Formats: sequence, structure tokens, C-alpha cells
Amino acid sequence: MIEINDLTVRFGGVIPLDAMTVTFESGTCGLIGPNGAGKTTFFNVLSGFVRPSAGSVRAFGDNLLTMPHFRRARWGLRRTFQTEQAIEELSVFENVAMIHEHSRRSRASRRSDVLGAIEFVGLGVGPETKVGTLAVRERRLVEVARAVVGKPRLVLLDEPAAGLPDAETEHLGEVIRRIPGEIDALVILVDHDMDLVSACCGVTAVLDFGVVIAAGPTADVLRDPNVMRAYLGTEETV
Amino acid sequence: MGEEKAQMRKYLGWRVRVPFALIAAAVALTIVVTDSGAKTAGKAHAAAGLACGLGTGKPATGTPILLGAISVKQAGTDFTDIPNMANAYFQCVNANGGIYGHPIKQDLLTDQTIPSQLAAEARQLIQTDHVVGIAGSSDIIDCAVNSSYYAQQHFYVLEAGIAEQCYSSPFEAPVNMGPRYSADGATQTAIKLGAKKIAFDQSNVPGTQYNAGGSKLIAAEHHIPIQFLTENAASINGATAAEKEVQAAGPGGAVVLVFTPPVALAILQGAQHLGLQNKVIWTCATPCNTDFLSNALGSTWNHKLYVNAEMNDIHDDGGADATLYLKVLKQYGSSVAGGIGSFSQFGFVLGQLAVKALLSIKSQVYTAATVNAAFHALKGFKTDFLCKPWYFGALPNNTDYTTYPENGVMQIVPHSGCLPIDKVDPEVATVRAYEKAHGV
Amino acid sequence: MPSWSSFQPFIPIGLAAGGAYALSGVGMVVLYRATGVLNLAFGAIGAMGALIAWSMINTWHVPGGVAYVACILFGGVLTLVYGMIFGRVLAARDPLVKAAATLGLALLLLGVMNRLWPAQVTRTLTLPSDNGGFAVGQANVDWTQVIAVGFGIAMTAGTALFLRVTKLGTAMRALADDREITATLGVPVRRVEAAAWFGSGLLAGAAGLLLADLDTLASDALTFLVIFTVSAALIARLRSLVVTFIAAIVIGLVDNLITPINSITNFRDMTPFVLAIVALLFFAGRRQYSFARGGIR
Amino acid sequence: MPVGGRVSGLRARLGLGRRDALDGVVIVAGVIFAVAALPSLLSPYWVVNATIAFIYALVALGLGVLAGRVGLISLGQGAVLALGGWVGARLLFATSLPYPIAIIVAGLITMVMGTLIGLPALRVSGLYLALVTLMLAGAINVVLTDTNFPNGGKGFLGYNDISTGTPPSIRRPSIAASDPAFLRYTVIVVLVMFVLVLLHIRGKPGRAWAAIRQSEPAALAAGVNVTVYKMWAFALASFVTGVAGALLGSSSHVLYNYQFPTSQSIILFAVALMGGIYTMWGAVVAAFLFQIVPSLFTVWGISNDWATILFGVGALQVLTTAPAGIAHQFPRDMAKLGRLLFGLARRVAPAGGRAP
Repeated sequence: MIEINDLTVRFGGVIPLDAMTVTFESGTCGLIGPNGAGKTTFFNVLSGFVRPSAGSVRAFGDNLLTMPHFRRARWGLRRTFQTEQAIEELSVFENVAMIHEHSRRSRASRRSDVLGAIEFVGLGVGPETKVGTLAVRERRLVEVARAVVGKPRLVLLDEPAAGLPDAETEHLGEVIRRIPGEIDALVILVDHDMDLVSACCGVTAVLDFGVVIAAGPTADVLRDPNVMRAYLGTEETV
Repeated sequence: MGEEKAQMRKYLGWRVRVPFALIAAAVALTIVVTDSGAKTAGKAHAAAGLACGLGTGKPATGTPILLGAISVKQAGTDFTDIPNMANAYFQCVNANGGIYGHPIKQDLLTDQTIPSQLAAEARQLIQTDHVVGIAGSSDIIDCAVNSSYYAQQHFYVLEAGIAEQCYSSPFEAPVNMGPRYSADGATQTAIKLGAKKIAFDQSNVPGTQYNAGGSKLIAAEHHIPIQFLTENAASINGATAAEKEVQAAGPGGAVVLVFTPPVALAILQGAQHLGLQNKVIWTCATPCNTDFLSNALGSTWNHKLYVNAEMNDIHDDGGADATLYLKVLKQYGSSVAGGIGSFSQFGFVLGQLAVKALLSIKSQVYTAATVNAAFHALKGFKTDFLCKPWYFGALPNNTDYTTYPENGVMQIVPHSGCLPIDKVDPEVATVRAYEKAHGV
Repeated sequence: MPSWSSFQPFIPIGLAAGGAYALSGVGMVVLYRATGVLNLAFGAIGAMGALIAWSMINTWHVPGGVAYVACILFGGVLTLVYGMIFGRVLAARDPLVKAAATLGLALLLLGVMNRLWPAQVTRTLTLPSDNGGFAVGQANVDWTQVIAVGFGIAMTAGTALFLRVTKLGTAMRALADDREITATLGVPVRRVEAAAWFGSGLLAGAAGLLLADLDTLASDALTFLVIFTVSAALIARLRSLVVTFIAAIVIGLVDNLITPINSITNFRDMTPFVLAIVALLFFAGRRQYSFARGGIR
Repeated sequence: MPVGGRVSGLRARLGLGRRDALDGVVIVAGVIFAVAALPSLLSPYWVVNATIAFIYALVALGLGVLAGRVGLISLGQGAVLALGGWVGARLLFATSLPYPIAIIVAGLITMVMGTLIGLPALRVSGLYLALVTLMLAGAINVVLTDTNFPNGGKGFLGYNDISTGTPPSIRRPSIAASDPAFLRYTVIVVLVMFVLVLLHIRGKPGRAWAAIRQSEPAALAAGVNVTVYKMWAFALASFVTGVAGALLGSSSHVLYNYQFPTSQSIILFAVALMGGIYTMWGAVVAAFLFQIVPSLFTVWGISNDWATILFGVGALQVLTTAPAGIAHQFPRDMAKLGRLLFGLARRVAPAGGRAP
């Protein structure tokens, strides 16, 4: 469970996050909103690239904001980026293993954990394949594998389905849905693909201009008039 | 990403590969044209009337005699004029009967003052190319790196020396004095001209104290204060150095420059910018003795710079050697870019010495043993370039001349005569004693 | 500590050197802002120009004035040619790659220069302005030094003004901020870049000419004098022309005013390095993260 | 552009192992040859040159670690080599440490210095890092020029400016006093260093470096302490280069300050690029270009300036068309050629067999 209170970020005059307050209990939670609503900024705060000017973030009782960013991975924070960041010159195995190496898990458990993670995402290629040779879909899956290896507690997925055709998005959705149960981690999913969000997320929060304008069961939230208004006029293209 | 790059490379193809192909072609062509011939430069074309070697006028066609040489050739420092001039004389000899029909072939290796490189090159010459002798070398660190190797191989080397070992190893015989003794001469001249104080400036490279040692003793002997400065020659600003020197020398003082011609010139140019020609007495070691420098400085420096010249000046000396030197330089010296000056004179004399030694071999068998024995036995060699007869020894050239620039050329200072290097410098004293004892 | 009077003569020397560094510094910064290329071959280009001028005067006996113009033009043309070929090929690459490529050019030129103008020959390039001069206190000043400083100031001011008021200049500044947008605004990017290459090349040639006279006409020395220029440009964070000028002058002065202090005089060559390093680390400030891949790409 | 970027998935899966095995065989064969046969086959000139080439392979290796693995461009490796040479010479003169210990200690001291130099440099990145290192190289150069290399003198500097006779020589290991023996010794040391670096690249640091080179934020998000691993890379490169410096001193028995001009740092960078910074073979190619090519020119009577020109053009060519360098391109071109010839051969003799 992660509680965000009055989280505020200022870049000079711009205020990407304005006293954001929300709590994600468990399972897979959606975070949606028009472009520039502050979703990625929120992730950057959690992973430590952006220092908030006010507010607090408590995850499973720990204060995330006081940790140096590379410590947070050790704590159990995982994250994917909008532009996929799997390491091209390393093999699939190494890609996942290097995350494991910087987690709390012991060296002994590495091989099994890594192969387990690759298994988990159902990647169709051998673990020794160089990532540089993979297609977008496979790279996305490798990223998810990186995000679930080494007993994570909090997994942030930033538009994991960007640029994927529907069939593959569906597979990805299944994988994401299985994370809370099988990996026992809280997932926060940012995406513009409403089908994916409603398919994966029990609860969803909506950001608009850095403010949470709605939060609750996904179905209700998507029917919420404010949300409609927020989306109207801003055409959402994935 | 991969594809994208690949495409970019395809797109680059024609646009980039073409320029590169052109550059490569041009480079290759130029090498072929300019350099490949370097080793066999200057074939023996007939030269009537030049009294080189036997002076028969018939080109030598026998089996060549291979003589090695090592010389520094790098940005900022290039002494290849010395071996090149020696080779020019060899060509002249080859065109005039050679060594009893045997032409002399020069095997020149250049270096960039990297010790390992010099060690390798000495071994290449002696153990791989099997040169029968080494004559005409001129390098900054050859003696320091290789003198022990030459000793071990029993090679007696004829060279123009710089490093201290050239003047202490029994296997090395220089035609010149090197920085230390030439600087001694410059210091003596400065004192003779009544310097109240001396500022002694040189490049900040190993051996500075060795170079300065003699001048220190000489100044002390005459109770003249002397201050030692060093410059980082790689990044020298002439004006800065000149002003520093003039301030160190003070009013009525003298500046002694111990630099290669380019650096010396940079300093004197700087002095010109600041109008310092008349502030002090300017003196310089041998490298300044080249018409190029005099020419570059222009008339404002007439009689303002006293150069200790280890070789006689060729302009107002009409002697046989001087005449021959000029002719050989003109006819065979195309590779002697520096032209008239001490460096090419060194090379010329080194060539003469080697030829004299080779011609003296009665057996007319030219092996490393015979040739080096002949080199070692050299003595009583008279040339109007040197004040005293030359012999194979530690410091055979220990009495020399003084020149100054005059309208673009270097001239002997009138009535300056021969200047014996002061024997307060211990090495000079030993040499003089040796000369007295052996009557050379 | 030496007296004030012994420092005085080093002031004009330092100012002159600084002026020459400023000259090339301005060219370097303008080119970087317009094309993203930090031209580390600046010194080599100027050196070759100066050597060509030397050959014209001493070998082909061309009147000095013509040779000097040729030197400056050579700088402009060579730089333009390089820019037209490699500048475009590398346009999409990281600034690091662009700068590294100019190191390749520097090596190429260095080799060519040592080949065509071997160090066996001692060379010098004297401008007629060396002959006249005047004295200030303990210091002698000749017209070349005056020209160096004056030209430095004029070029800095002129270029700054040019960037402000002219259409081309505005285009260059726009390019520095965002080339895509500038391109979409219908600015003829290529022509603007070409202008930047050519202009900076002219400055390289001019600086080479001045330094060959003020300092020394030696290919390697002039090639690596570029470090003084780079240092000044870095202190200005490759942006401000005025700061570049001031930095260049300061470097020139410090480098020379240290000279009479015997205890550290031999370490004066560290001036540009030390100043640049301090400046860089001072400006380094907070890291901001780029998602670009590191290294050669 | 990563090396593996253009290998097909299948080739990678099957090929990778094969490739390694192949490399292994080639390396073992090469080392046995270099140790057993090479010294006796080569003339004294080439023995010395080969030794120096192997030593410079270490410098190129260090550059490869920084540029190829982490994406840090250092233009100051020539200066680091000089530091290593200075420290090594001082140790070999001042102490009676066993030779292997001495060069390792030299490497370690250089490592500390190199890392201290790298530390502030790490606050800047990309172009600025390259320029800082260039500046530092220049500064070190000035200091070395003013203090000179140890030549057996007294005191901390160990420099004696009134040299008499041949300078006291920087010692070699007693078992490798002769040039051929020292070549063997160098090959072994170089091999050890390559293995050391290989272990790093194949291990945790290698993966962390790959992550950093791909993207620093992603690496941070993956829990990589970017600063530490960058320093680690500097330390490793400096260590290897420091050992190289110590060997260099022994190889020629003497070091001079004008042996390490700033231009050398740049030439080293150029040849490292030409050789290829993404594979360890690149380091070997770079060393060959740096040492052997100019030496060939010397004996052929071709001016050394052509080497400089070659390096300039080469650097431009690599940067514009083949970022992975010769060691990467050459085998591929050869493979292409091989396939071509194979294809032709098949066409000439169409005696069945399955299609290629």
C-alpha cells in the first residue's frame, strides 16, 4: 500500500503536481489523465529523478523520498519507461540478471529467479538472445521481466503497451494482471489505452493538471463526468 | 534503432566513402611519388670536377658499402640535415670512383625521441641491416640510449652529438661540441664583451644542469653572476621568454641562448616585438649559426647577436673545403632543406671523415671490423671548417669561431679568430692534456 | 616577489596573446552555437594558413598583403569544405562525436604540415606592424600587439552585434536553440550553417596569422595553442561571446604575469588548464538526466 | 551502436557460444605463439617494437573500457600512461620489490591517481568530460616536464640532472633481462590484464556499465550506483594503464618527459577508435596501428608524418561510417567475402547439397 499526501512539484512557474493526494491499496492500480497531466512526473518523483517541493510518499510504511534513487531499487521499487530501456548489447538473461544483482535477493537465487521472471512474462526467445536483436513486443516483455525480478514491492509501468498492436497488448495485459498475485507487488499502471487499463486495474486515479480529479473503482471513474470533461477536447491518441 | 543506423550508413555510403577513397588514393600516390625513393635518393650521376674522394669522375659500380645513421625527425625538431648532407657528400664520392669502385649507401633511420624506438633502430642497423659502420648520426638521445650497445658491438660512431654520453663514451666521436661546450663558448664571448651579469636560458629537458655546468664554472672564474632559466620549448611564447631573460640579465647584462633554431628564433622574434635588441648582449650556442635565422631576423639584428659557431663560416672563407661544400650542397643537397649552416657543415665533415677512413683501409675489405677500426684510427684530419685537426676522441672539437648576423647571412666576427673553450671546464682540461700527450 | 616595473612589460604581451585567443574563441563559440560542432582543429587550420602565407612570401615572392589575405581565406575555405562534407554527415550525431571528428582533422592537417614544411627549416612570419610601436612605462608595445587586442575586441563586439541585429545572425541564434523548429520556420538551415563554418574559418585563419607572428610559426605549437582557445570557450560555457573574450584576455594576462615570479614561472603553462577545469567543475552544477546513449554514437 | 546490434536472433543463440569458443582457441593459440615462437622469429628491431605494441594494447584496452563500455571519453590516457611510467620508474629505482609486485603497486598507485583525477571529471559528462580530461592531460604534461622522470637520483623525484655515463637503467625482472625474454614476460602480463578486464566486462560491473551507457536514468532506476560504477571504470582503466607505464619504463630502461606529448593522448584516442572500442580485439588492432605501422614506415623510409595523416583520416572514417572500428568490421567483411566465394564455388560446381 502506498500513500501520497499533498505531493507538489514546481519547475519555476509550472506546477506539474499540485498537492496530489491519493492512496493505492493493493493489486494493479491505474493512473490515467490527459498528456501533461503529471503522470510521468509522479513516477519521476517516486524513482527520485524529481525532488518534490512539498508532500510525502509512504510506501509500505517506508518514506521513499529520503532514499537515494539507486537505493530505491534495493528497497523493491521497479520501473519501466515510456521509451523502452532494455539494454541492447546484453542478452535477455543478463538484462534481467543485472536488476537482480542490485536487489535484496541473494546471489544463490539469481539463476532461478531470472529464468522464473523470463518464464513469467512468457517471452518466446531464448535467454541468451541479445536484446538488440529483439522486436518491440519482446523488448517490452523483457522490460516487464526486469520489473518483476527479485521480489519487488512496488512496480511502476509507464505506458508499457505504447506502440503494440492489440493482440500483443492483450498478452501484456494478462502478464500485468498476474503480477500482484504471483509476484506479490503493488502495480501502478500509466497508460492511454483505456481497454488495457480497465482490463488490468481494479481501481484507477485520474490526474488532470497535477490534481487528482477522481479515484476509485475503474468502471465508475471512467464514467465520472469530470473525467469526461478532462478528456474532452484533448484527443487521446496512443 | 539498429535499422535506422543501418539506413543512415547506406545513405552515407556514396557521400562519405567517395571522399575517403579520394583521400586514400591521394595519400598513396603522394607516398609513392615523394617517399618510396627516399632510401635510394640521389643516384650517382656523373659530376665532373668535384674533388670528392678519389675524384676520378667515374661513377662507382661495385658492391655498395652500407653506412648507418640515426637522426631525430619530429614536429619542431629535425636534425636530418646532418645525415642528409653526409649522404650528399657520399653521392659526390660515388660519382667520383667511390671507395675504390665501391659506392657508399646510407641507411638512415629517423626517430621521434622515444628511447625504445632508438634502441630498436640501433639493433636494426647493426644486427639486421648489417651496416659496416655508423657515420652521420645526429640525435637528442641516441648516445644516452645506445652508447653502451655500440660499445658492446664495438662500433665506433661518427656523429654530431647532443647528449652528455656522446662526450664521455670512448665509442662516440662528435664533430661538434654539443650544447654544453658551445654554451661555454657563448658565455666566454658574453664575458669578453663585458657582460655584468649573465642569464642562461635553455629548454626544459633532461640534462639542463649538464649543459649549464661549464658556463657556471666560467662565470665563477670571472666573478660574473649567472642565472639559469629554462623554457618549456613545446609551448614557448618568444616575447615572454625574451622579456624574462632581459629582466634576469639586467642592464649591461648578457643573455645566453641554448636552443634549437626554431625556438631561438621565436625568442629573438619576441625580443624584436619588445624592441629588446639593444637592452642586453645577445649570445647563442651553435644552432643559431644558420643563414635562415639571420635572414629571418633581418637587418635590425645586424651585429646584435653573437653566435658560438663550432664550424668556420663559409662566406668569407674561400678555402677548398668551403668551396666543395657549397658545390656538393648545390648539386646533391636537394634533401638538405636547412641549406647553409652549421648543421649541414657537420654533415659534410662527417661525410669527409667516413670517406677518409674508408679510403685508408689497405685491405679494401669493408667489414664492420675493418671499418670501425678505421673510424677509430682517424686522426690529424685537417679542414678549414675546424680550428684544429680532428681526431677520434671524446671532444676533438674544442676551439671554435664566433659569428653574428649581417644583412641576412651569418658572418665571422672580424678579428675574433679561434676561441679555445675555457679549460676551467674539467672535460676540456682533460682533453687538452690528452692532446698535448699524444701530440694531436 | 618582483617589483611592479618588472611586471609591466608582460601586460602588453599578455593582452596581445589574449586578443588572439579571443579571436579564435569567438569563432569557436559561434560555430558551436550554430552547428553544435566544437572545432578542435581551429589551431591546425590557422597554422596551415600561416605556413601557406610563409611559402607564398618566401618561395613564390608574393607581396605580403596578398599572402595574409590568402592565409585568412584558406582558413575560411578549408573549414567550409570540412563543414559541407563532415558537418552534414555528422549533423545527427552527438556533440562529442562532432568534436572528436575535428580531432581527426587536426591530426590530418598536422601530418600534412610536418610533411610539407619540415622542421629542418626555421620559419618566421613577420607582419609590417612589428616595426612601429610606442612605450608605456616600462612596457614596449608594437602595432601587431595593438592590432591583436583591437581585432579581438572588434570581432567580439561585431559578431555579438551581428548575431543580434542581422537576419542571418538571428537565424544562427535560433539554430543554437532548436534546429528542428528553426528548420520548420523556413530558415535555410544549410546556408546559415555554411555561413557559420566559413565565418569561423576566417577567424581561425586570422588568429593563425597573428599567433604565427606574436608566438611562433611552428605547426605543432600553433595546433595545440587551440587549448588556450578551448579553455576560454569553456569558461564561457560555449555560449557567451563577451565572457569568451574576457576569459581569453584573463588567460593571456595570467599566463604572462606569472612569468617573472621565479618560484612558479615554469608552471605558468598550466594556466589555461587550471582555469578551464575550475570553471567547468564550478559550472557543472546539478546533473540533469538525458535518455541518450553514452559514448560514441 | 552496440556490437551485437546487427546479429540475427538465431545466430546470437547458436553463434554466441561458438564465437566465444572460437575466440578462446584463437587467443590460446596466439599466446602460445607469441610466447614460444615470436621472440625467436623476430629481428631485434621487431622484438622491441612488438613489446611496445603489446604494452600500448593495455592503454587501448583502458580506453576501450571507458569509451566502449561506459561511454566515457577520456583524452587524457597518454598522461595516465606517463603517470604510470613515472610511478613505476620511481618504485623500480627506489625499492627492491619483486618485479611483479612492483608493477602491480605501480598500477595501484596510478589507479588511485587516475580515479582522483576522474572523480571531479565525473561531475561533467559527454563533450565536457572529454575536454576536462584533455585539459588534465595538458596539466600533468606540464608538471612532468618540470619535474622530469626518475633516473636513479635521490629524493622523492629521484631525478639526477648531472648525468654521467649511461643513465642508470630502469630494471627488468631478472628472468626477463634480454629483449626476447622481456617480450615473453610482457605478453604474459598483458594477457593477465586482458583476463582481468574480461572478468569485469562479463561480470556485474560490465552489466552495470552497459546499463549506464544505455541510459543513466534507467540504470539508476535499476539500482545501479552510477557514480560508483563510473569511478570503478576509471580505476580499472588507470590500473591497466599504470601497469603499462611501468612496463614501458623497463622496456627501454629510461623515460623522458618529451616522450609523452599531449598529441600522443589524441593519437591514442584516434587509434583506439580505429581499432574499435567495443571489442577487446580492438585494443590489439589499435596497438598494432599505433606502434607497428609507424615502425614499418621508418624502415621503409616513409616519413612518419604519413602515420599521423593515416590516424587522422582513420578517426574521421570510423566516426562517420563504422563506429565499431576495424576489429568489428574486418571479420564481417571477411565473412561476406567468404560467403561470396563459397556461393561462387557452389555455382561453379552445382553438385547438389542443400542451399546455403
